[in-house]
Amino acid sequence: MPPSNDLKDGGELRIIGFLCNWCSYSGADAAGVARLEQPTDLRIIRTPCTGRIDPLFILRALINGADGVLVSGCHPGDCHYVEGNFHARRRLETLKRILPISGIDPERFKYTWVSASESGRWQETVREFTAKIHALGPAPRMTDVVSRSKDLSLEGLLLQDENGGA
Amino acid sequence: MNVLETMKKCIREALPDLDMVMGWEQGFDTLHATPLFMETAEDVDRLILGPTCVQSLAVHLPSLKGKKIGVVVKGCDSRAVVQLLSENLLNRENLVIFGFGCDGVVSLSRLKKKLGALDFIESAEKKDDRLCIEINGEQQDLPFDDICAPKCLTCSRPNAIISDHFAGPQRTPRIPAKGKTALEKFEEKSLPERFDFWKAQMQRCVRCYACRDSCPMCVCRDHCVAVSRNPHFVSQEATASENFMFQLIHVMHLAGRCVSCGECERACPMDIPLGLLRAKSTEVTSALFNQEAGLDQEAVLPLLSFNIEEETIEEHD
Amino acid sequence: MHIGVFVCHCGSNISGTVDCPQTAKAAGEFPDVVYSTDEMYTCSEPGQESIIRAIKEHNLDGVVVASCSPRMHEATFRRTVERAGLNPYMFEMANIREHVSWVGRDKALNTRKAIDLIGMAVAKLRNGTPLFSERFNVTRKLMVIGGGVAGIQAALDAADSGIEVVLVERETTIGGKMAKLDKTFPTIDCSSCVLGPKMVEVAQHPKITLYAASEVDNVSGYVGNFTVQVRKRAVYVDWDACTGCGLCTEKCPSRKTPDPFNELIATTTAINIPFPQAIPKKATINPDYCLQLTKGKCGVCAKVCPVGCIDFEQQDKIEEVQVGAIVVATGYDLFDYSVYKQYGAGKLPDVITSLQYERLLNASGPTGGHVLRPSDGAEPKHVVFIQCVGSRDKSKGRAYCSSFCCMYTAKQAILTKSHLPDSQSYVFYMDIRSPGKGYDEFTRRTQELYGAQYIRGRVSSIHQHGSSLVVRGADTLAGMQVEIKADLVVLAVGIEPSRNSQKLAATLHISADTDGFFMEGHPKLKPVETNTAGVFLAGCCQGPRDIPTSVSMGSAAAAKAMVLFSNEQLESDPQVATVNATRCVGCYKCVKTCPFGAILESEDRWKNPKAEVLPTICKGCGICSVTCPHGAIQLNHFTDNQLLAEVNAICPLPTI
Amino acid sequence: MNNTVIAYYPGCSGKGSSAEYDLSTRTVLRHLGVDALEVENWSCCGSSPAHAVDHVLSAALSGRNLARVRSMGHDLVTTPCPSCLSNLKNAAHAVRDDDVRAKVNSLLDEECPTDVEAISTLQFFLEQVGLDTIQEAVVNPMPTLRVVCYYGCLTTRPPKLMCFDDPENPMSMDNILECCGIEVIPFPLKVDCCGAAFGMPRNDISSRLSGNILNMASELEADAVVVACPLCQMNLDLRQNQVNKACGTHHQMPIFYFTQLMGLSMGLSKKNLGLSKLAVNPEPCLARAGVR
Repeated sequence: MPPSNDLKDGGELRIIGFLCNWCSYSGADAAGVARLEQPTDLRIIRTPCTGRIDPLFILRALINGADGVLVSGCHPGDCHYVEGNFHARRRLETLKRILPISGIDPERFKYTWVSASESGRWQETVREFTAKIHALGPAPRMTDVVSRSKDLSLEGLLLQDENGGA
Repeated sequence: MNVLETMKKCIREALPDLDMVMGWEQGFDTLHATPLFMETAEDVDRLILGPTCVQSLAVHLPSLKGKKIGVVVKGCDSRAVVQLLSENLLNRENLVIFGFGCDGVVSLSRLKKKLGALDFIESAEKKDDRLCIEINGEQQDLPFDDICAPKCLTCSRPNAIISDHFAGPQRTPRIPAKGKTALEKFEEKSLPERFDFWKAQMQRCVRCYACRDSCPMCVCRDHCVAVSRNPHFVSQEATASENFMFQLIHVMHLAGRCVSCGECERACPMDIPLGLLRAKSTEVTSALFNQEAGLDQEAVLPLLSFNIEEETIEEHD
Repeated sequence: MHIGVFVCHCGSNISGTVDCPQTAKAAGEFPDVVYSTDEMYTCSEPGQESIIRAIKEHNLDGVVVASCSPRMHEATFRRTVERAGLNPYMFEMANIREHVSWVGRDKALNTRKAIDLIGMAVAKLRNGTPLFSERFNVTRKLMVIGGGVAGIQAALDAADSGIEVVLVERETTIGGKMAKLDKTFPTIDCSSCVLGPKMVEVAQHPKITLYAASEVDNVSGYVGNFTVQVRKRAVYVDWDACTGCGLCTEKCPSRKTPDPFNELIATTTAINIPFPQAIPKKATINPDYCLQLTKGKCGVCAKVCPVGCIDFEQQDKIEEVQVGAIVVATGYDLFDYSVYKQYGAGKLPDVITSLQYERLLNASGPTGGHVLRPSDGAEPKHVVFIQCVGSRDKSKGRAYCSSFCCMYTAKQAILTKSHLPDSQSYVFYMDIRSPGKGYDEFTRRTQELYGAQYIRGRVSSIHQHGSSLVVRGADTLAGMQVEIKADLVVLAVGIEPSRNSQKLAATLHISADTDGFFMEGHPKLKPVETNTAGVFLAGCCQGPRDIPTSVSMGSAAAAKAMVLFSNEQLESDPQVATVNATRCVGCYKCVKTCPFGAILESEDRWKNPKAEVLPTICKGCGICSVTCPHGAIQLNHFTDNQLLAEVNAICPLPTI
Repeated sequence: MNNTVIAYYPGCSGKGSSAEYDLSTRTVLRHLGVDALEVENWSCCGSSPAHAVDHVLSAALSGRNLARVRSMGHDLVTTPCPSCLSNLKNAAHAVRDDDVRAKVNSLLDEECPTDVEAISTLQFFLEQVGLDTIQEAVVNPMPTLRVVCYYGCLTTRPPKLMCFDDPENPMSMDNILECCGIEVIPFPLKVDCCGAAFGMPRNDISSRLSGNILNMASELEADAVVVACPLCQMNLDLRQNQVNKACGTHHQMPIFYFTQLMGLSMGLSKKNLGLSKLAVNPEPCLARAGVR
């Protein structure tokens, strides 16, 4: 099998990128053409538009144990499909704000806008995001063992029930 | 004429033009109500209204699309109807809504925590702000606020907000008690504590889908990705991570649509506090889009629209 | 499935920092991969042949090429696998050059990343399905929006090749900005002598239909089959009957009507013909100044018109036109220079724009070609030209160079000297940009032969001092302040996209750059195409262009349309959304989000509501896909399952 | 406006060379119902010399004054002097940087606050008092008084720091004086430099620059020049004879602070507006305008 499973051993973390074809994917290409060096952790998935990116892809990646997810598309107003990133902005912002309730660190998910001409900005984005994920370290997994000794009911967690639970 | 009789009269009058009217009847004891599907005038006699009518009957409406249906709704149920209408999942012409003002409903799981097993119920009756219940041969008299559904404590819309017939008087909305909500208290915990909490809860989840099946806004029916597994967002394995994935899918599907009826949490046989996830989602979407689900038939779902300049979203650069 | 993986060395471009043989070996371990190899140049003739050979030898039904960006060679390899009998959509690329070898330095990590990217491509391919294009007919008719020199050229070239052309012009005459110019650089030949015959040709060409005083309201459809709604503005004159005799304009009592053709430095009559060579040469009433239309009494024009063509009741009319391709040539407008408070904020009468100056120089202009300044009609002696007003000025949000101002300023300095031999011109400039045939010689001539004084520096203020203007600026070469007493100041005002461009971009589904100019398909290889098939660009709407370049672009855009029309039928891109009707619950959430109106609220044969995609209109963005909670609408080639497979390939599903 | 209280920083010139600016500003503010509370125990802003020597020291000098404002419980301070304002704003801006703030605080007894804002009295009149209130207070309009407003270089610049009015064509003073019933002539040189900084070392330059302004004003047939800056005022007023000598002119052009004309239009006494402190006698000009 390919060595995907022991990524961590190489000092790398799992970072997934979802990029729109027209702006950010081209911008990442342009960064390559300009040989702008970047950390190697990121794996990019190409989509036609940020409007195609279902927040559930991001959740799936995070639940699967991705240490970071980076979404990038055209700047609002510059969408190749006119409105795709306007929809994406609402969806992704909603996801980003809901994430904390699940205990998943919202810092592990970033969405941004990088145009086809902004190769330097792409390099900067990848460097910054990778550095941030490394600072956060490997993401906790759902599969990690939970200490059974802790009382993990909601009441146990909140210690009291003045308002009658959730 | 009391509320129930007025309601029965309304339904009897409307029934000839309808295929069916949905309401509640007494279940196996006076503490449990069960949905009632009224097709004849005699069926109407069995109708009850009261604190045991917990189920939201709106959940059945989308699958009955095409029939002429009547439905009895509490305030919270009516919001689900409004939301379904706004999403083109119901035909208003085929729907007759019987509304009333709700005094709150009981929470069996809170009652259980107070009284233990609820096996032998002789009678249960709400008297003003107390619930009088005869259980295992003992008479109990409990403050209603201690055993009502949590949503009723902060209910701002006890009256059906949409109806063709409204029985009885309008109820006044509750003023939410001071103090932190469960969500606020939960959010004081650190991210790892929250994550561990859900991990433990999701290990308890049995993937019975009661939360989904009781949700009036869950309209995929047989096509739910959790069972069709196409698209393969989630596998059939009942592991903590897959269970959590399923719950988060549900949250995302409900974002901007959840009417906060609390049915998911009520239906959960494992008492998993799913309301926390819903409350957060509602908090987020109302803050972002200044819009609450289930109030306006003409509203466009916030996640189906956009503004070119989003005032509430900081530009991510 | 039988998948073949081809890892490209790209010379040393990839193999320099990626271990290609090891990558190919590891790729062989992925599920369904039956063949994997590495090649020196996969895109070369022998490289492509080896793919075809492998497909046949190993009975492959899917191919992954790990090489450069799919934006580079996806189309190339799709054709390759198609030649071997495979469906072109059973092909995926792993971008291990731009995204791996060129950006990472560590060979071991790069190799691992390359293997992962191949794993993702294999996973996506395993969830792919063959896709088939549809063929559809082409309406062989071209619409050109904008009748300036670029649009005129595009219309004439296309019409000469036998294509029907519809030319839509917002103003009441074609000719655009060029029709207002006096002379052109670098030959100082008369603008209207060059343009005039072309305008006449447009009017007389049997293949060209001209809609003047008209605008594009709405565009629907797709390449080969656009439906365009053209709004013909009310001009209150029946143009079919008007002979352009001009009698009405002589008698019209409302003589204080601002004259946009003369850049507002002169007035005209409420009913007017913009200039003698106008095409179409028809009278138009300005409803804001017409006494009949504003006060309800006058009607002199109607009384004098020999053919009775005045129609005060005329309304806007909307006509629908079917075309197969559109050339956008909407040109430019001048930047509103009044934000330069230090230049008088538009309040000093003798500070004028270069285009206004053209009208003063022009023999058919309001002064009959005598240079007379607006304030008192005196001949100026000292004329100051200021360049880059609203160009190359970030503080005013105009970072770009307007490209042709250096040249026309030089031309205007020469013309000033010819008109007023005693005059002295001063030109404040930042840099002299004259990269064109004969251009630099021209600006040298302006200085050496015509004695224009070029001062390198910006002007800090202009103020009125008696009857003259004091222009204060820096001479950065001499390192000192200069103050010039001028009689007339001409601002080389920068250009911006024509007003309403943004709305037109949205109507046409084309994008605009940060400055509002329409985006070309590729800055080098597709300068007149857009990313919307069948929509082409010409002239200043794409960026500042001088006349020869605008004309070239007009011809180029026409040629692109001819290429399109040379096909009897076109093939649609099958990467579009499709609805699984059995799963659709008919909530139409997808319909609400489609920016192109490509999804219909339809019904199945049992009258159940179902969404239906029009594949030729769908542009394949996938916004709809996300709205459907149970995935009943999917974007071909980017399905949920394909994208999820990619996610799962990098981060496998947890197993506990 | 009733009982508005504002922290007020007079600056050193306000206590010396421009005492009439300070006096007239307070008089007019009080008349309009604004209590200008002088910053307790304020110190010099550092003016032009300090920042030429050491930026941190300069920030600390003004930082101390901001701290004084904060200790009075205010988060807004107004000063009539553009140079003081520039320093206060500079300091408020500089201490937003953590490093600079640490250095500044190490020089101060009390911590420099980051939430105190400084605005000019001109801006205060325009934005917080408002033209309507000013207009209501006018009892003595002077329609025959023709003035030009001269803003100088500091009032609106640097624009990103001052964030007030148009840097090239400010209109705030024009608008206020028009409200007071005075004829304001558009003045092309309103943001030119008067040469104050060269007043000592290169008298010839400042005389030429100030001369330009006076020449233009008299060519436009202005009766007076109105200013909002003590340095501009001094250069044009106190040095008018010097300028006349250097340029061979004979100007007798009164140079008012805008607050003095506001006060006159509101019928306030000349004494409380410090009119007698002006070097060029304003009386003939005022008499022509019908002010007694």
